[in-house]
Amino acid sequence: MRVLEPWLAEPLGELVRESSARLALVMTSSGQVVGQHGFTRSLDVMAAAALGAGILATTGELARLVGSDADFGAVVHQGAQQGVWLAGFDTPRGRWVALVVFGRNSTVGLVRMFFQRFAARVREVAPMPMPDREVLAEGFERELDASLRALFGGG
Amino acid sequence: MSDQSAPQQTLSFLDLGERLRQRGQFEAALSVAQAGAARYPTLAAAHDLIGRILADQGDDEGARSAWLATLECDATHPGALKGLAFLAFRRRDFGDAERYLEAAAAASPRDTSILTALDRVRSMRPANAPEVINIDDPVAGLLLLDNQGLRLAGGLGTGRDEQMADAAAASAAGAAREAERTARLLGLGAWQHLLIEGDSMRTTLLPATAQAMLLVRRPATAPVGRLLAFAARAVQAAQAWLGNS
Amino acid sequence: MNPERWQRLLEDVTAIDGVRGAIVVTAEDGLVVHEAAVEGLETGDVAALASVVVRRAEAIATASGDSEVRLCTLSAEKGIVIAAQGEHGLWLVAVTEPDVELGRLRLMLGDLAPELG
Amino acid sequence: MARIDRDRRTIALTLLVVGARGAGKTTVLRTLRQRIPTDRLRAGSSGESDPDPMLDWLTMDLGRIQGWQVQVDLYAVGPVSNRDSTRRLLFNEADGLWLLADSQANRFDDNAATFRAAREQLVDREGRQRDLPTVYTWSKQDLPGELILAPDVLRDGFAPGGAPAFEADLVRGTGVLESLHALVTLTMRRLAPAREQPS
Repeated sequence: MRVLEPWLAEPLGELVRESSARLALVMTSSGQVVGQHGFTRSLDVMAAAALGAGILATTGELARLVGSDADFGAVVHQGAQQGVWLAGFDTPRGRWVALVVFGRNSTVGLVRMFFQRFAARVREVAPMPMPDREVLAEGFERELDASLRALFGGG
Repeated sequence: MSDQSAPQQTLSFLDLGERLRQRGQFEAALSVAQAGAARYPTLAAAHDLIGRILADQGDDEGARSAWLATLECDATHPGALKGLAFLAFRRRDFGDAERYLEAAAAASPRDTSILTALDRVRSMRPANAPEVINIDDPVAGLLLLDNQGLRLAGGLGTGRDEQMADAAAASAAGAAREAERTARLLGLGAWQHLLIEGDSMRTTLLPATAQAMLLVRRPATAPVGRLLAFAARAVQAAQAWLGNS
Repeated sequence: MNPERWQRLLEDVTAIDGVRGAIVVTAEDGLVVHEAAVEGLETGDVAALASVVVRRAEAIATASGDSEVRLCTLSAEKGIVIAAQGEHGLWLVAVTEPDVELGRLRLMLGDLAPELG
Repeated sequence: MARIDRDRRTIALTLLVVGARGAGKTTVLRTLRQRIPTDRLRAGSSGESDPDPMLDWLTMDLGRIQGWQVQVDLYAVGPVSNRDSTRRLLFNEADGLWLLADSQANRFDDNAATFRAAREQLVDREGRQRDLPTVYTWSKQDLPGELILAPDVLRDGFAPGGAPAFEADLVRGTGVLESLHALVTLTMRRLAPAREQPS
């Protein structure tokens, strides 16, 4: 399991353990990966994150088109050997997306249950994000100005 | 069943042996049956015939060996189960007799003679005489296992071998984990037992100690309340067994 | 599939003293199909967990060489979860207080569950 | 919200170029493609052969600012309604708005409708109006005076609040780089302490 921030390890570990997940991926709604379990290639992680975020955005649109007030909550694909659970959830860092791949030893119901617990736990333990106002320090505009001039060929 | 593996025309020795037994010509019957069993060592009916002849001769030990050999060929052979029950009855071990008859009833649920015998055996046992609990007996239908799903003692009962007992132990450990988690997450406190009921068998799984659990398997003819009461006593026996081993 | 009939069936079960709720679940995916009288019970959790217990119980029966599981009862300090097999992979699940009339409930579930399909 | 990866120290901004059909969005992006070195640029289009494609985009690498690798994703979005789902996603992600008005007097209403539609889409999940850094560019200011509205009039009509506005001759490229420069600066100011911003 790999996590971008240490506080995510405990809830993600519990989700994976309790739902018997084969693979798990947690990402922001724009597709940035914040934690994963079971993937061995970073390329697969990135592809899954991009596809997952895209699928959820698309189904959200579909929900809107068919007149659902809220989005569908979760997208489930149940195959013969494994299933995929994909759902968004709100966190102090904005809306995140979880993708869980599970085998025959688990069920949609079990994944759904532990996903809900995971989402609640994340809301509980996620530290508030550093305010964006603190990303850049004073005086950044001189560097930005020079950068833009160089980019636009203005020296 | 291995009986089916022998060609029909070769089984005439069974009829001959049985006729000789019924006429009281036990020595002749035995030599015919033993010759047949030597030729077809996996033929359950041959061993069963030997068991009946030896029982008629009063050789209970020999009959018991023959019927156990029968069960090795066919784990649910009703004749052998009934024979073993008869031997147990004769030595006034009503608990054992009941157990074999329960297994026979599970194998042949339409055989009313078995159910009648079962009632008789149950009526013979004094009300206050509890069934003997032997954790080490592989045919007692008591399986003691640890939290990792490894068999510690016992087995699944008559007609189930060690491999099946090991497989059941492995499954039982997983079931115990789910039972514990389910009770905990639904706010039901500690789990006490899991009762699994099918058409022919009833099985209960219950924690024995923090590290071990017990699986008790009985034919569906065993009343549920009695199975659970027996299982509760078996847990105490298992705790003692774990303390001594 | 007849939700009205299921509702009547579940109401028969919840009419027994000590039954906190009854649901119809799919053992395959552990989801609630129908539910009745579920005070203080997260039915989604009950379905998810009960279906896994049933599957584990079936694994024991299979390993033991026994026929399929008809009834599965998990007894705990503060309550009982009991599941009876219906048709088409559906299970009738009841959650009860510990002092429920279990004998009556077992018989009722055994009778009603086959009507699920 | 800008996509900020604090571990990799990268910032990615999403800026939208919004304008009525024919206002010059594609020309703006074409100008930028011509002026920006190819190794700092990636670009694409939903319809390369379409003179006014529904979705045009380019990604610019701004280099390092205070140790942060900054990237700008610039999307040209038109008023076409059958791309609503894509538009909605883009508006959710947007950090800054570049409103391009066709200066021709007879296009005033089209401009107004396009800008109004854009603002309607700028709402957060709770339905509140989002306040995004915005710049205006008055395109086609090179056309004969009797056909176009003067910058003052356009400012009064569209940007009475005093947002930065630039006159542009898209054919020659004047006003384009200035507009983008201003929008990137405004957007990045939101990532710095408030006192950084001049009044």
